[in-house]
Amino acid sequence: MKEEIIIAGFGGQGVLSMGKILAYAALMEGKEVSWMPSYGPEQRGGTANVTVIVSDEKISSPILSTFDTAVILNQPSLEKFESKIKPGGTLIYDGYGISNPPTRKDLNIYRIDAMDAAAELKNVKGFNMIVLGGLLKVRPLVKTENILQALRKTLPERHHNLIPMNEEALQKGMEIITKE
Amino acid sequence: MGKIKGAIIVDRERCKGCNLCVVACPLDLLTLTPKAVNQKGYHYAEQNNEDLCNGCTSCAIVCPDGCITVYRKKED
Amino acid sequence: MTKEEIIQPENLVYKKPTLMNDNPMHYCPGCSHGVVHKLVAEVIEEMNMEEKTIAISPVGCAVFAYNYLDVDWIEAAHGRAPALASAIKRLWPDRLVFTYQGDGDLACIGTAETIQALNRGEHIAIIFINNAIYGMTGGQMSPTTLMGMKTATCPYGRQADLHGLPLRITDIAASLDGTQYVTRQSVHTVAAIRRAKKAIRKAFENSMNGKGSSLVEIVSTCNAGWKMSPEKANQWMEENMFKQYPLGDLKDTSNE
Amino acid sequence: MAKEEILLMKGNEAIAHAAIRCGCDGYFGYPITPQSEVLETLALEKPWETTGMVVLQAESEVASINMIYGAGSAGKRAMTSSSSPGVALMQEGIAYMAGAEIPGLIVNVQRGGPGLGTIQPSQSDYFQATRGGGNGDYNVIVLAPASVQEMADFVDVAFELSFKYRNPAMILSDGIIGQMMEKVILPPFKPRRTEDEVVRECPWAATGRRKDRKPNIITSLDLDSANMERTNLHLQEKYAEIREKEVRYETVMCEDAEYLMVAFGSAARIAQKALEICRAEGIKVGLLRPITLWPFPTKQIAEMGKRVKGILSVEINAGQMIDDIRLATLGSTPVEHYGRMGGMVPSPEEIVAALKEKIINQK
Repeated sequence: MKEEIIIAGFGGQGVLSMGKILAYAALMEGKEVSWMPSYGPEQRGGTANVTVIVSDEKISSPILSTFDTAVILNQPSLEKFESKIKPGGTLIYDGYGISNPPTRKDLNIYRIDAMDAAAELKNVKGFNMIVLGGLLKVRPLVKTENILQALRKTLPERHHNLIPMNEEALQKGMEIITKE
Repeated sequence: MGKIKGAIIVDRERCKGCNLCVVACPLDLLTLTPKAVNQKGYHYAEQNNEDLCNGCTSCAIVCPDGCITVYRKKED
Repeated sequence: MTKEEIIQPENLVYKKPTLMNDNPMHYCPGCSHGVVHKLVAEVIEEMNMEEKTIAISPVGCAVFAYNYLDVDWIEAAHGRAPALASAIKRLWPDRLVFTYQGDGDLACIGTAETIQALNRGEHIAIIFINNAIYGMTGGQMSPTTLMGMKTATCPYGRQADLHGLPLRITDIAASLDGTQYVTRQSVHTVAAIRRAKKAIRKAFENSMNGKGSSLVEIVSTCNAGWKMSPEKANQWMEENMFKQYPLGDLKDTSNE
Repeated sequence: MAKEEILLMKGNEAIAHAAIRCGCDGYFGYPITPQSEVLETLALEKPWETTGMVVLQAESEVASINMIYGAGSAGKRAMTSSSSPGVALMQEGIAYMAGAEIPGLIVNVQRGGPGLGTIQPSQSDYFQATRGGGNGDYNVIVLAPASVQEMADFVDVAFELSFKYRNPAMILSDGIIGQMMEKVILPPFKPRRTEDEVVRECPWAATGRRKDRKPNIITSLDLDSANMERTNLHLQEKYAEIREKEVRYETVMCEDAEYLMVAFGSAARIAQKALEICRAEGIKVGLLRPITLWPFPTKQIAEMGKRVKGILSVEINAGQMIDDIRLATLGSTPVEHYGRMGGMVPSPEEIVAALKEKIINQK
């Protein structure tokens, strides 16, 4: 298998770390992975995206122009990446702040109202884990337990108490994602 | 108490004739050679009176090229 | 008592230090560099650091210092000696590491490296020969050139509006928290030379005792660049240089 | 850390971890995007508490390279890293190191230029890296990693070559390899050399003059032109030996190739994807990836030039390596270039299109 994914949104939404946790979990399952961020001068705000490739075989280019799956978290990113999803591919978007929803008919389109759910859970920082839960529900690339394992590996020890909250967020995402 | 006598050796070939030792000698015992020059063409320093030197080392200390060696002995 | 009787090994009271070899120095007659070279060599010998010294030479007249003192030397790029010294001392903490730099090298092109190394409190000593002129390139204006002083690039004399003002970088060094010992000396008289030697010794000892950075400025002559005899140059230095660059310790916290 | 642990990290982080593990004595650097993670990772890892490696944030790239020059002159394994504008500042120091025959490692995580340019990836420092970069007739050994694993592996390779030949070595990377995360297995720990080992292995170094030898003098200066020419002849002999012995490259599907792409570093990764697309279409394309950019795999490319119908040089620049390919092939086959500039990165599809337009569909 090989899955080429773009995750795109505003800086500060946890786009890069979501991709990293996904990549780390895949790595622990023995997969080849690459994680290629857009990087810019902004520490917060601005747009951020990351290309994550998960594959059984060695990965050639970490830079892609088309994707199997796109996770879109704001309007500019939808405009930028909708056309770059391969026919038959997957588009997941958060409805919050999307004024012009996707229009392509040749994709599997899912909506996840993660921003609302995060507010509801009183866990704004769990936003990206909700999205990741949704992604894994429709594209089961790695086991949930390995995501938690990856969190343990990547989070500093002092933040390990946040893992149950993240697990809850993952579950929430799996529950609320809906096909359009 | 015995009198202190000094003596110096000037490395003529290293000497560049800068005259600083001449100025530094408290007893005015040094001069640059009026005519003779070393292989580099410098008028080198020499003592004009060997008997009066007390080996104070002033000339050697100020010499930038380290050309002067000083000896000192107390007269018995 | 004959001269031959006096000139006996047991009567030896002064000779040039062993570390200073017999290579003829390229410095002009009467140049202050030679005296400071001797002092540096004497101090290294007195501290028994001959085998543990790593010296950094600059670009400028002292570029060839490595030809005259028999220790290990590294010839730095122009102005960068304190950067080299910083790295070397951190990697060889038990070595005596010092730089030997002129005013063009230290106070102009290498100002950043000088200030930063001193303020990091690197355990190094910097010997700074300030003769207010670029000697090796033929007598051009340097940052420390005095007001009104004529050089090849300010032939009508240094003027504030045209050339800016003389830089007292040693005063800046004294204001830095990283420095322990900052002093300004000269080598134009026997007494001054003795004091300068003590200063160099203190700077070197500080560096070996982990006591931050030390800067020893030697206000010097460049009689060729100044177009004077060595003797006249010393006199001119006393009358003019010492006004702008007064001698003495600017800072000494090495005993605190 | 367990042996052979598979980790996920950025290329820049891998450089830092590899440095700690391969007996590096000192790192001296200055922040610049997109390589700042090297110094940040070292600061976080605190190797001075474990291996004794010195880590210093210098006041500038100029100071950094001169710290490397000093450290290398004193026999120590020292490195710096920067990105294009910073490496431009370092050229004076690198020339001094080459002239005085001082080992040391410079990592360039390239970004687009000229001038301050952009912080996005580029390979436009190829000429600067492979032609010397500073003043005088000299060369720097240049390794071009194409993966995070190679970022880690080449640190030791570069140090070894650098000390073997007493010549500065460079890892020429870019913002892609520096910023991307991939799996990596860090090299095994190698202790820093002891004082005795340094003195024995670097008898030329300024480490303090022992009584049994003459002073060691490290300099690139000699006002006697005859001597200076001798020094240069010696350097050229050394460079000839390096050209003879140290060429490294990798080939992908070159055996039956009718067309060849030549690409290094990140561009080679993208070109490999282009190769996969071409092969799926039945186009027989091969890829030759120079791993050492200097010495350049001239002979190997000359050989390939005689067998293929055309060569596309894929570079993230305006066309620099293409000169070396043309010098290697001497007109035996058409050689064209495709690249993007200013921080733009070519996509695999663009490369396929360029290959067809510039090489395959040419009569």
